[in-house]
Amino acid sequence: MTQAEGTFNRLANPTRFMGLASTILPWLTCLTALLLLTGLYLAFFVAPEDYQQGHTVKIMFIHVPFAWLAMMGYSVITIASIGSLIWRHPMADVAAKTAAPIGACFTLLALVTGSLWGKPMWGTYWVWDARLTSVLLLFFLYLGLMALWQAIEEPSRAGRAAAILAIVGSVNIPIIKFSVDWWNTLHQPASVAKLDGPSIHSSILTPLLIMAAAFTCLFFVMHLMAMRTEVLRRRVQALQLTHVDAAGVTQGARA
Amino acid sequence: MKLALKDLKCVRGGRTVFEGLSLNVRDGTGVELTGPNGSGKSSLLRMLAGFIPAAAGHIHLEGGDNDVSLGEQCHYVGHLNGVKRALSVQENLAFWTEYLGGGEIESALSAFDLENLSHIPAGLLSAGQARRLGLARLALVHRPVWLLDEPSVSLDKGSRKFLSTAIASHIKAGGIVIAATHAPLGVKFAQSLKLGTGGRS
Amino acid sequence: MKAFTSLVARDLRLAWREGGAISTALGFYLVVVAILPLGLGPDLNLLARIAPGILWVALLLAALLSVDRIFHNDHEDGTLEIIALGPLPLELVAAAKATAHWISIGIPLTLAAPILALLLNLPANAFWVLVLTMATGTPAISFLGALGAALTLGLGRGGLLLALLILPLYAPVLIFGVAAMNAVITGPSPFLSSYLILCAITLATIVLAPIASAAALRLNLN
Amino acid sequence: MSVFPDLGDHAGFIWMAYGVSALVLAGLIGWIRIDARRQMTLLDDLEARGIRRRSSRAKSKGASKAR
Repeated sequence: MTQAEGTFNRLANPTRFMGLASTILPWLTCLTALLLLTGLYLAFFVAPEDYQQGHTVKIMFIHVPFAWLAMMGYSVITIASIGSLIWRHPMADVAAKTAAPIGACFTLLALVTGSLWGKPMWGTYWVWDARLTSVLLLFFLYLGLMALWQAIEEPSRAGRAAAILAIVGSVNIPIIKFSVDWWNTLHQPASVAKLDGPSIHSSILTPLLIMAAAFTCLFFVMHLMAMRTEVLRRRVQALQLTHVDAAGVTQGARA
Repeated sequence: MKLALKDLKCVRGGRTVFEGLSLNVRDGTGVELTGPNGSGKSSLLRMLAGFIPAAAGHIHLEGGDNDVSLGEQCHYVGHLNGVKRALSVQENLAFWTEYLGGGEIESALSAFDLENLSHIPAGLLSAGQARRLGLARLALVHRPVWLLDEPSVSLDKGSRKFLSTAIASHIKAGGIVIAATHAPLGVKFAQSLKLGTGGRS
Repeated sequence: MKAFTSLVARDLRLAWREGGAISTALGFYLVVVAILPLGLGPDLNLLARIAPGILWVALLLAALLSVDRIFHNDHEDGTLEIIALGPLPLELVAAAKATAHWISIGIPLTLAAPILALLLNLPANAFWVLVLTMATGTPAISFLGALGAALTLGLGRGGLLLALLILPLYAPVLIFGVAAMNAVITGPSPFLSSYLILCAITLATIVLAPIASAAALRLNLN
Repeated sequence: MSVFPDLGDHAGFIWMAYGVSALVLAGLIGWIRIDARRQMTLLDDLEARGIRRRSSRAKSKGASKAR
């Protein structure tokens, strides 16, 4: 084992991670709550209504962060997957596995809030707008990853298979995005108002950024919690395995 | 030529199957692997073939071809025959000749007593005949190392003779054979390795 | 190279002998294309307008039916282990199997498409594009399908899972395949740009997908 | 309705968007917590039966309490 690998392993050691998570989590949770409250206050009581979109601009304060986290969640999975394939470290597997459902939830919320915004703006819940369509395809990639995790029983094998799929997906995301954009410009004259205007006033931008920061923190709070649970789950499985083995030995001795 | 295994460790599904396994096999000798189910006989053979990465330790074929992987210098015979039911016996062997490179189909057929069946679709063969067809690969393409996992399964007494003859002549010709068996194969092996229930102390 | 061609030749021979996959895929293709007008109504103008989309989507579904078999049989009867110990790296094994799938399924589906296009009243000037784009796009479908098949190898519900994993990845092929056809039928966008992007996607897939497939296969030999 | 800001004609959509988001996120957090609880009880149960990891046998009592 090389020096660098040793350091990496020590940092990513499950026991060490559990300690680190317990230290960070309370602080991060407080920070999340603080940011979220500030963001909500600014969004509802301070931010002016947009001259084009009226009060519905308030949906943007959650929709845009959700869309951002949908992308970020997949990036987290990709990075963890690369780590898992190269270093074969179980913590990278844990990180990739637990990020998937959280990212999928944010993706789903981005879709739902997008369509709730679409109804008053465009008069319909769903438009095949380039952005919504590519987020929808991203959602399918998440579903595929989660399904693959679920289908393969052995954690290390499931982790590697999901890592391969995640990396293939991340190579594909830009291509999918590009092709959906192309498809959209072909089929739709750009008459629909874009979700984000080019000029965002600072009174809208500030709450947006704060909300984005709040939800990003929330993502990591949930991710750390889920990772901790996953580590516990693996411990339980390992213990059950040793239990089975111990039982096998005593039975063998009796026989 | 010498196959050297040093401090091998095998982990399957979170369990340590065996560790600290060292073994040297000289050319012209064979090793018999014994041990109860789950003791890692199959895992060791699959590890040698390169299917399972070793959790620790090294495997090296001294005096082998350094340009190709160890797996490419091995014949691996597992529980499955690798026989295509839709192809005839002859066609099955013809594909392996082409794909694995070289070999005389006729001599492989006679080595495992399949001459009369060569134009029969493999799907019609009995279990023992299909097994012999799977084993005929050994005689078809020359590879220095043979990894055999329960090779005599579903072979009747008469057929076993063909197998033991093939193994004996391979050893005599300076090959290496590592075979996991429950039943004796009728060949004298230079070494015998008994795998315990490692990791289950 | 000899190993590569012998593997492709063997797969083609097996596909020919066993026969089921090709006829099932062709039959499914026909049924899907034939049943859609029952849902959409017999308006030939409407059908002509959406024919490229219908033909492509049905082709994807028909191809999906057969891709999960790409490695399945070899895995089940132990051939894959022997193939893995051959002179061909697993990347090229995956490429060979995908190539065989393309020749045995992709090409027949491509050739069947113009006949089905008659049912949908596809404009006459679009027939050659139909065949051209499908001939260009189907290799990508086979190679991505092989990747999905390698990932879901040995799993119980492999087929359904495969569809979920692979269909989103097919979106670019579908989009540019249909876009190239529509460019000829309705314009005004240029045919060449869509078609060249389709070519690029296929080429990139042929190069990259076998690498991922080989990684997944190694996992399954494990 | 003085506490709630006036959101104009589309108030329903805005509240719905925020409501659904709150619901989904709360559900996700709840699920993560329930899952954590379950693993904790399983682990405690196993330890109560005297099954411990060899590596953590000495300090397992402390580790299992760290929630």
